[in-house]
Amino acid sequence: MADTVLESRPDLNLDVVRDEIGDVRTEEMLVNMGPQHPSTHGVLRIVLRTDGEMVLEAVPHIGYLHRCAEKIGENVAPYQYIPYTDRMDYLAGMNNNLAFSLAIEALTGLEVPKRAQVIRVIFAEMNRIASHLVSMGAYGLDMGAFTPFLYAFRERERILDLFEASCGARLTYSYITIGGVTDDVPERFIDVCREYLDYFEPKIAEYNNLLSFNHIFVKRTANVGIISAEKAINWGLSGPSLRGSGVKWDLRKVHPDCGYDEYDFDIPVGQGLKGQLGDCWDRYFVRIQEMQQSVRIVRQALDKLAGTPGEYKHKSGKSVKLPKDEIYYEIEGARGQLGFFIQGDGSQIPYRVKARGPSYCNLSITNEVVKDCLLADVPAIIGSIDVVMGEVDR
Amino acid sequence: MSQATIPWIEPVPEKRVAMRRKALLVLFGGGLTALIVGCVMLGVFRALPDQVGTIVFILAGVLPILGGLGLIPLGLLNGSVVLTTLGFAQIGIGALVGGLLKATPIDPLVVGVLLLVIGPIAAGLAMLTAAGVIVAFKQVVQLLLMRWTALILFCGGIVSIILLVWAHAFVFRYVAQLANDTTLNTSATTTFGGDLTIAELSTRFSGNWRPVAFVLWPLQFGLIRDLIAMGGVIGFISIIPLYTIWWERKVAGRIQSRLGPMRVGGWHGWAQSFADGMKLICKEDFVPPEGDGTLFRLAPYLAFVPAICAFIALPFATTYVFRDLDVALLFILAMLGIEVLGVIIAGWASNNKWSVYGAMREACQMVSYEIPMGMALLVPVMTAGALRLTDIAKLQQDGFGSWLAWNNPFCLIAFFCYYTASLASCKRAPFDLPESESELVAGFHTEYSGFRWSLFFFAEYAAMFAVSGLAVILFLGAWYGPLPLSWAPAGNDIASAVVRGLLFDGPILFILKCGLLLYVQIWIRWTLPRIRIDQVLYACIQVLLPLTMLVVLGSTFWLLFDNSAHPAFESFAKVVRGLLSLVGVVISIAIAGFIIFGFVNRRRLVGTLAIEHFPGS
Amino acid sequence: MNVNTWLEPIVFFLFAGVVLFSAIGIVLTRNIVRAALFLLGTLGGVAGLYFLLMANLLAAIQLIVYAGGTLVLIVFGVMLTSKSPWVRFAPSRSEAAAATTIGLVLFAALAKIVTGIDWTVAAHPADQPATVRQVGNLLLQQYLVPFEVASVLLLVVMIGAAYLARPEN
Amino acid sequence: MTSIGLQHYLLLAAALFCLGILTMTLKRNAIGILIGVELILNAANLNLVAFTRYRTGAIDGQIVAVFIILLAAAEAAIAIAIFMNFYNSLATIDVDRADQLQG
Repeated sequence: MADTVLESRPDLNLDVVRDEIGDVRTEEMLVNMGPQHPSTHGVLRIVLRTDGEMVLEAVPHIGYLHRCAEKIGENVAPYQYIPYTDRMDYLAGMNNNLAFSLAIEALTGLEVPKRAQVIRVIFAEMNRIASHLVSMGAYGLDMGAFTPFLYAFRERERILDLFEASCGARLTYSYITIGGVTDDVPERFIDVCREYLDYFEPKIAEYNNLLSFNHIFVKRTANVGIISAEKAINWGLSGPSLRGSGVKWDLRKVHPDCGYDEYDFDIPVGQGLKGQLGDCWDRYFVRIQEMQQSVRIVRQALDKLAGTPGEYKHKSGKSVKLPKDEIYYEIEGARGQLGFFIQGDGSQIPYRVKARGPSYCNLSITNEVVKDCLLADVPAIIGSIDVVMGEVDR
Repeated sequence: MSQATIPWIEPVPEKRVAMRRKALLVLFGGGLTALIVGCVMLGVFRALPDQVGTIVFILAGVLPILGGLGLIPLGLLNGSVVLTTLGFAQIGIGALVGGLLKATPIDPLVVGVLLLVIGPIAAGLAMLTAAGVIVAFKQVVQLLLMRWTALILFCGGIVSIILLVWAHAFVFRYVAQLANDTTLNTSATTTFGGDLTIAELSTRFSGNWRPVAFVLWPLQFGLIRDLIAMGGVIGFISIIPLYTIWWERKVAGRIQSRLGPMRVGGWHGWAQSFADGMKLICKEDFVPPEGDGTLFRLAPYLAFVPAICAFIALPFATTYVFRDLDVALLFILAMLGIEVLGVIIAGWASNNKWSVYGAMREACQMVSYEIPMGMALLVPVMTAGALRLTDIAKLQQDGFGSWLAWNNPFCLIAFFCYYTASLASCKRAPFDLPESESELVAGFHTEYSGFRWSLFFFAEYAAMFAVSGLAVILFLGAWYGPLPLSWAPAGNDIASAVVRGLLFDGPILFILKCGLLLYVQIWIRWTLPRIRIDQVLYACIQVLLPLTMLVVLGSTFWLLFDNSAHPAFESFAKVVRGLLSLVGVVISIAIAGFIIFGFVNRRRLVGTLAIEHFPGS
Repeated sequence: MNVNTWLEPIVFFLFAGVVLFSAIGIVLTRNIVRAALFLLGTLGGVAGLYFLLMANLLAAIQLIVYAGGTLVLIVFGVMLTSKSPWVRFAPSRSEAAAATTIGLVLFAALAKIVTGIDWTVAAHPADQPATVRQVGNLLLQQYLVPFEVASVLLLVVMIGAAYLARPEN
Repeated sequence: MTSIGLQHYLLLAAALFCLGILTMTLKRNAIGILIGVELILNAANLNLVAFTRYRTGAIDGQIVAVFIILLAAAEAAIAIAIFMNFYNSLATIDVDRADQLQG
């Protein structure tokens, strides 16, 4: 076993044998978890310093999926940049599109038609459901339960069918775009979508029976990886990971864009139902409850869509000129606060594009939480934080 | 399913046609030659019955030596290593066979007939059949692809295996009877036989049936009977994993609203496991360069061999047991315990940190589950008052109520304790920590590939069957049906034998019961998440161990009262047994009802097949 | 000639070969994990010999306690106490030579003694395997005191081992 | 072929015993020494059982062998606990370093 020496942290290398007479209890070992590991959700590499099954320290190493997404943004027009945003959080492409579009619209003062706003809400929330489904399924997989994963994908499949009918793509949509959406929803969309929601809503109870309240699952996740509210705020967590710690903070309520203030929904927060507040189970369960709330929002939005005829897109969205100004705009994505900082220089092409990915910020707390827990808890904690490496590395 | 997607019946390339023709030629020619050789030798043996010993000695002993002596100088002259080695090998074989023929009591006549007549004829027939299959290849494939073919093949295979077992049991009994028949045997009788000659045997048969004596003669040796039985056991154990893996994939598919294997072989992908086996054999055989190569290569066998050895002592029915050891239970437990060592060594020799984790977890897990498992098994052993598995089984032949699980409340609890511990013993979910793929990549078999990897799975599924078999024998009425054996038709005719074999007594019932327990194992695996190592230790040592201790204690007191034969306790025990049997009936009906309900409503339940959501379905 | 009479020597020499081969392997190998694995061979071979000696229960106990329990413990101990898998402690040449000489002399002396005695005098060979019931009866009647002492010993060992291996704080 | 008698077993046990002694002297790894002890115990057991089978015909020897197996298990548990302690304080289980243990 070759010793692993971290150039940045030479003090971490305790793999060498301490031969002097001393109080050596057991030996510490450095283990590479990833970048190719079944439960690091992509190409995340975590260097674990372990003592037997105990994890003493975990240092995430990122950058295996870096694609210069921000630099590209400084070379193309905003409208051309939309497809690149899809590839950041590839499980919630609609939300990424929405964040970038809203940022550009806020910078240029573009007015979005009413109908487009409703469509945006529908698709953002449907994508939130799809993203949380993957998160839930993969979390079950991390815990060794394979079956919920396939159930989750079965449900997600039909959401993707709806998306495909609307924009022709199943993963990289580029549907929500600057000034509105690329196309109107297809015929019978409202009926099919309602049908789907009627099908989907009872399934949530089934997931709860199968996974959420499963005794073994609760034993594995409750009281594990506790993040207190204070710590969560200090480390800049957002999204379900923050709300799992009991902080009632949701940008859809705090500064409602797209007309979120017109919808009636709750913000589920962790309550410490099965263990201490802010444990993995709370974070997991917040996602389950958020799916329920998203269903509520989509129902209302579908009603509203039927009564909102008109344009789905602002005509000048394709050729906006960015003013000599800068803006930082963030929305509540599926994984947390997804923000874009854009600086214009008067031309069509931004001078600077910078994204704030929620996964990146949420991941930073890993070491803090993983410290002093068991090896088997590492997938539990990383899965509950729910990172997407495409967004971390950008 | 469209047949065009099956690669077997797509147009065959020219090269393969040529190969097929060549194979056909070789098989057909070889078969015919072998047949002719066999017939000629038969004639020779018939003509020269007295000199047979000499002929065999010359053919099998002297000829190879002469050939070898000729080959060696030829090889040396030509500088050919192969020829020289072949020469030496021939001398060795000749000397060995010749020496054996001279030194051992084996009748050269029988060896001669077996080697030179029956062997060639059988080989010739087999080769001709193979040639016929190749000629009729397309038709055979079509047959295999038919809807119910696989099921018929599978069931037919099972039936024919059982028939074979039946036949061999009959023949063995007959031979044993002959060996002990003093009218035949002029010398002293022994339990092991081995004293009958062909002449003595053939007096039993008339006319054209005389040659049967040649076939029966070797069977009088215990060793040869054992070898045949061992072949059967090994064959059966190889079939179990293949079909359990396929079954597990089908069940998993249904649970997960998929279809599971559908392609290979036609009906519901019944040949998937064979195809996987082919694939695994063709894979790269990787040995970690920094690991301990020898131990790495050895470890799969260390896991596989004990798992098979467990079947030496595992009875399938009263007479269907390879070795009816009086310590069978301990022996099987010991074999399951040694299997662990293979896993530990595998993890250790891989030189991979994840594998070492897997190995350590297995060691931890083993020391924690073995004790409650043994303690739980003590309860039926105490209740039965025997350690020999066939004796324990015999106590349960009076129908459902006499099964040991309902004998007293402690037995029922012990059954559940044992089943939990046996899940841990087979490394099945939720106790699959040594190979937990989400934490340890694949644990102890991370570095394994190909055939060695598949050996671990063979071992795992064989062990699954072994622990289920133990549970069935010790708790669930062994190979007896729910109806009392005394109700069974007693006649010796085939019809009553079949009824007895299917409903009252016999390996079919045993295999079915084991299959049910295997199904529950599969069911649990695809439903539950995995527990953590500290929780495994907690569950085994702090929950199961005290529980089984209490159960053993309680069972001791129960037996104490039971043996005292106090009338009040006897009636109390009767009531308790009745209630427990009722519980058993309810559980059985519930499981059966659950399965039937699931099957009938399979299109409406949670696991509705995803394929039906597809557009156009 | 009875099959059993020529089968028994074959089986004996088979098992004896396994036992000796793995015991020699233990002496020669410098890899402690391999030594533990060779020990499995020795223990298994001895268990086979027990079967041959009609001591079925003892053979099963040997397999379950020794091969299944103690050996796993030893392998576990090896894993916990060696820093890398291939720790080698090589004895010096002179040590090896001295030890081998002593071993050979000892074996020669023992062999001389063993072969010099006619063991068939006054022997009462057993021809039936000892049943579990016999062993159990003997254990719980004639050997009850040692049996109970052994169980107390096991308890003491359990507590002692837990105490010894426990971390100090 | 010769029939197997007591002598064969005694010779085998003697060989096993000598190999156990050799193992104990040649290994400096504490666990290696433990393995040597197990070999010696096995040799003793083999003798006991062989005598039982070929001389006395009773099964007392087997009972003693059972006790020896039990003691061997206990001994292994204690020995490994001691080695763990030893290892914890010295970071090695080379027995030649044991003279550094004090108090």
